[in-house]
Order: sequence, then C-alpha cells, then structure tokens
Amino acid sequence: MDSSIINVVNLTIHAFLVGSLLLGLHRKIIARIQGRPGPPIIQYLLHTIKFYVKEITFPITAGNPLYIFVALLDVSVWLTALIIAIDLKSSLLIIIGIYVLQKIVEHGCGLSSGSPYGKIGGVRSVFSAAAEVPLFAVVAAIYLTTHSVLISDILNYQSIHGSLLFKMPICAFAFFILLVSKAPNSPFGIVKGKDIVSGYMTEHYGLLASIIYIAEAIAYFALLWIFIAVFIGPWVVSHPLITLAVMVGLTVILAFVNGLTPLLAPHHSVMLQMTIAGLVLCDVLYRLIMGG
Amino acid sequence: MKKLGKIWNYLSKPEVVPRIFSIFIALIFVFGLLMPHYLNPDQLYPKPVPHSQTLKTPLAPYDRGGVPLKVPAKLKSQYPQYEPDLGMITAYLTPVANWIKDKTYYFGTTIVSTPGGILDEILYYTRGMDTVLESSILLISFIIFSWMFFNKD
Amino acid sequence: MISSIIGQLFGIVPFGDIVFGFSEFSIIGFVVALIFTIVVYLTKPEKQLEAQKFRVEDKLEVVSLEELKIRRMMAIVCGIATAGAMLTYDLFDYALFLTLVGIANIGIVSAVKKDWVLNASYQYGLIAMIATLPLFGSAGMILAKTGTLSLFELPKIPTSLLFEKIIFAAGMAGETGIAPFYASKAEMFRAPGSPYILMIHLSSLLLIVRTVEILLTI
Amino acid sequence: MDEERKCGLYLLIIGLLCTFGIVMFKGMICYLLYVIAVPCLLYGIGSYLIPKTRRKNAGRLPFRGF
Repeated sequence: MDSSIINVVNLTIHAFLVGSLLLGLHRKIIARIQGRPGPPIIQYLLHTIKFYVKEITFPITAGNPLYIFVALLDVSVWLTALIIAIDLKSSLLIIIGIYVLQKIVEHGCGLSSGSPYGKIGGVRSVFSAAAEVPLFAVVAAIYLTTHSVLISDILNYQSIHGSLLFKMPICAFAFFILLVSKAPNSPFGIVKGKDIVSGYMTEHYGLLASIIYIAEAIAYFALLWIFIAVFIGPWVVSHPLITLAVMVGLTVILAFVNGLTPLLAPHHSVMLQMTIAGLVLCDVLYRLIMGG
Repeated sequence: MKKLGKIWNYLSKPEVVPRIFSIFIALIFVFGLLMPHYLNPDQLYPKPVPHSQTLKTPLAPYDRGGVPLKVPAKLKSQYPQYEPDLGMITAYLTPVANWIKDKTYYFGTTIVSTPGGILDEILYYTRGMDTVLESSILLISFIIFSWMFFNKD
Repeated sequence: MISSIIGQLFGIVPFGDIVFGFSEFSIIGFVVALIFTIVVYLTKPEKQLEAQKFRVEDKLEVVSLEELKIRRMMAIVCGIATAGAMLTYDLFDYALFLTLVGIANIGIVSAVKKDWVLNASYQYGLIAMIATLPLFGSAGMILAKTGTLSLFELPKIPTSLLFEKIIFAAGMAGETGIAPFYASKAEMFRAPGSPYILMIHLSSLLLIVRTVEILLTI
Repeated sequence: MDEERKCGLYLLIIGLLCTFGIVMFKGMICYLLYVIAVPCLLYGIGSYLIPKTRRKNAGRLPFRGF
C-alpha cells in the first residue's frame, strides 16, 4: 500500500470535518445577523449523520441508475479536487474541469428525479453554468502573470514575488464571486433557492442527501483552500492552523455577504456574473497587450 | 438599474440570441481587418500555383504525382517518423473513377471523385481522421433530417 | 512549456498528422466523457408528472420508444465525439469534433415533439452554423500564418496569434452556447428525457475547458 | 431484496474490489481507485444501515400528485 494514500484519507476526513463545521458556522452567523439564535455550529455534521441512517425509496419517475450515480459522482468529483489541488498541487485547469463536473452533478440531480422542482433547479444550473464558467478566465490571467497553471508553480511564484491578491485584484474578486455563488443562501444561489423548494436536492433525500452533504462539505473546504493558495500565498497554506484561521475569516465574510443580500432573479444573477467575467476578460486582454 | 434589468431580460429570449451573436462576430471581424496578416511561406500543406494543372492532368488541381504502391507522391508530413509509407496510396482510384478519369479533364473537381478517394485529405493521406469526421458530420445531420421527415406527424 | 498547462504527457497515438495525446488533463476528460456515455446508455429516461391546463389531475409524460432510440443514439455520438475532442492534438481536427458535438446536440432535442423546444433548438442550430465560420476560419488563418496545425508544434513558433485566438474563442462560444449566448440552449433543457439532455451540458462544458487549454497552449 | 439494497450490494462489491486494489497497487492508480471506492463504500454501507421503508406504495411520493 502506498503511504500517500494514508495522507489522502487523513486529508479527506480533515476536509469533511472542517468543511462541515465551517458551513455550520456560516449558518450560525447568518442567523445572528437576522436576530435569531440559530442552530449550533455542529448542526451541519448532525444533519449529515442523521440523514445517513434514514430510509430511501427510488421515486417511480426517476431515471435510474443516473439517479444514484450523480450523488456518488459528487463525492468523487470533490475528492479528485482535493487530491489534485492539495495533495498533488497539479494543474489549476483540471480544477476547472472538476468544477464543471459539479455543474453536471447539479443538472443531473435535478433532472434525473423527474420532479418539477428539481427540473427547474437543473435548468437554472445550466443558466448559472453559462455565467460561472467564463469566470475561469481568471486562469488565463494567472497564466499570463505566472507563466504556469500548476498550483505548485503558482505557490513558488508567490513566495518570490508576494501574493497575487494585490497583483490581480480583479481576478481575486471574480474568484471570490465564485465562492459566494457556491456558499449556501448566496445571492447567486438560484440553483438551490427556497422559491423552488431546494432545487436539485428536492428529491435526493435520506441516504443520498447525506452523501451530497458530505460532498458539499468537502467542496466548501476545497474551494476555500484553492482561493487561499492561489491568491493569498504559500505562507498561509504551509501551516494547517493558519489555514484554518483564514478559512474562518473568509467564512465570516461570506456569511455577511450572503446574509445581507437578497436572492437575485435568474437572468439577472447570470448577467451580473457575466459582467464580472467581462471585467476579467478585459483584464486578460490588457495583460495580453501589455505583456506581448 | 431598471434599464440594465430590461436589457438583461431582452438578452434572455432565444430568438434574439442569433442576432446578437452575429453582430458580435461581425464586430470581431471588423477588428480583424485592422490587424496585420501575412502568409508563412513554409507551409505544411503546399498548394500548386493556381491553374498550373488545369487541362494538363485529369486530377487537377489535386494531382500529387506518384504511382499507387510503387512510387510515393510528393508530400510533406508533420511527423515523418510515424509514416514510413508516406504518399504510397494517395494516387489510388477505384476502377469506376479510373474510367471516368480517362473521359474528362475535370475529374478532380467533380462530386464523383469522392468515392474514388480523391478528396484533398485522402490525397494528403496524412489527415485521414478528418475525412472520417467530416463524413460523419454529414451522416449525423442526414440522420436527424430523415428521422424528422419520417416522423413529421 | 506545454507540461505547465496539461500536466505530464503519458503517450501518443498517431493517425498520420493527427496525433491523439494522453496527458493528465486529457485522460481525465476522456474517462469522464466515456463513463457518462455508458451511464447515459444504461439509464432509462425519467418520467415527468405534468399539471394539465383546465383539468385537475396530472399526467405522466413518458418518452416513447422510438423517440428514445434516436435520442440515445445521438447522445452516444455526442459522448464519443466529446471523448475524441479531449484527446486530439490537432487544431482542425478539434474544430471538426466541436462541430460534430454541435450537430449531435441538435439531434438530441430534435426528436422532442414540443414546439418551444424545437424553436429553441432551431435558434441554437442557427448559432452553431454561424459559429462554424469563425471556428474554421481561425484554424485556416493559423495554418496560413504558421504553416502547421499540430498543437505540439504551434507553441514552438513565435507568432502573435491574438486575433485568431479571439475568433476561435468566439466560435467555441457559439458552438457550445456559453453566456451571453446561453438563452436558446437553456430553453432546450426543458425537454423531458434527462440522461440525453445531460449529455448536451456535459459535452459543452468539457469542450469549454478543453478550448481554454488549447488557447493557453498555442 | 428491494432495489435500493440491490444497488447497495453492487456498489459495496465495487468498493471492496477497489479497496483491495489500493492495497495491491502503487502509484497513480491508487488515487483513481480511492476516488471510486469512497462513494461506493459510502452508499454500499449506508444502504444496509437504513431501515426498510414502511411506505405502502414505495416510490410514489405523496406530494407529487399520486
């Protein structure tokens, strides 16, 4: 057995626990902003464990085996992201591919159950994918600055030249918008809005919901880690406690952003994200013309 | 802000999208007119001088010379190390194509030439995958059309 | 240079000038496309419970067998084309794969007998047709400027390809329908039959990522 | 055996085979098998922990008009 696998197992459990607690904290802060006491911070973890032992039946309208497959794929996708980003420190472009698969999961979950709410959630996921994917023009800008998209090279570059946050503030902002759109109760959260029950999750209940919750906790951890690594620098990710502190800080900021903004209408959410992506594209063009 | 919302809503109608896309493309092409363009003389797929083969060989303008399986045709390849038999089969014609070739000087540009394997890519031999893909695109669109035609009620 | 984007290159399969390469990036894309193709082949389409106009009871919408067959076939063609597009390291070949995916996408929804879906797919077809002009135009201009189409050779040639890259990206945007040209495609997704519709989404997203990789490489 | 447990059994078998593979092999393939194994085991084990459904018409969800 490869010893690196034991590291990966450690990392997975760490990511799951930290991600769950951060999501719990996120919910707590939003509750405090709204003047409620809110659930305890371990609530997300409790939910996950509770749903893990609840019964499921496959709806007769569901299209099997896609119905199960997408839920399992969600876990696979974010485990791959953890391995590629944190363990191997490989290409950022593969991370985009993985983020893209996350959109597929949302779409597949929504559509495979045959539920009208899930269907709307799935269609909205397609909408928002159209806006979130261009945000990855960030990668092009990073490539033009650091001449590499491997995370290890980006970390090296930052240890020499200082963190990228101040060199490319527009890109950092665009990536932050991605984080906002992935966090719960976000203004861009048209996919899981309460107006459509809970979007694509509506008919994945019981055990399958628990599996998706596990994946989301890992996803939250992985995305925060990537943001910290790519934009803030190697001195933060070198020590787990500092990483954790910065993650808590980011979660507080995200919770304030999400707690204080209303949910946007679908097309408006898409076009707002698209406008930000357009800003990044202008940035990329500027760098291209200045650099080449 | 209200106006912005109106514009965003207008953009989300399906029938508006092709218009916007074509305007977008047109703008880019206008921008392209201002850019410098030039031709690299060292081409991987060189073409003979226009009309240099017309009425001289029936395979004009695609004649690359060579005898099938004996003398290789004059070709360049990106990766010569992968293709020891480069240019050996480019002059191959089916018997029907051969018969037509003897009758006319315009064989190279006719539609009949396709089954004989005288499409540009097959002549080049090095780009066989493209030919497969091009014909499968045609095939797929034909399947869609025929399915819709037979199930149009 | 190239390995700083795609990771390690494990091996290649030459088909003449067109070379299929296996890198970390392309293997992941290829495997994902193939797995989804298999799952889509195995999955039965979901049934939708739709409310009726002017009536109380709901109706279970079922995809009929012959419609299912043609749509499944198109979904498989789309999956195979996507898998091929992940591997190919030739620009013109990639553009052809992109067009094949576009055609197959229209095929997947063309069998649905709902007029708003057909309208949207008609509009999408128009965009896809317009988009082939910049796509192949860009490939042709790159060939004229550099004299080669191979993605392994292009990074070695020091030529500014800014305009070609922009129109290639524009062609890709039309063919895969990203924002702000998403509207017609999103309308197509309302059609019943989830696994096949999923294939449209998957192929366009994977192709976007792959195009980003190509544009960064050359 | 109902459908949920049947799926669970298949996935459990796949998951155990992958775990076996992780122990046997070395290098990149371990990561691949790990990524496949974890969700399969999660569902496989979970499907034997959950109680049997007590619904009369399994799969006919009540709020969907049935």
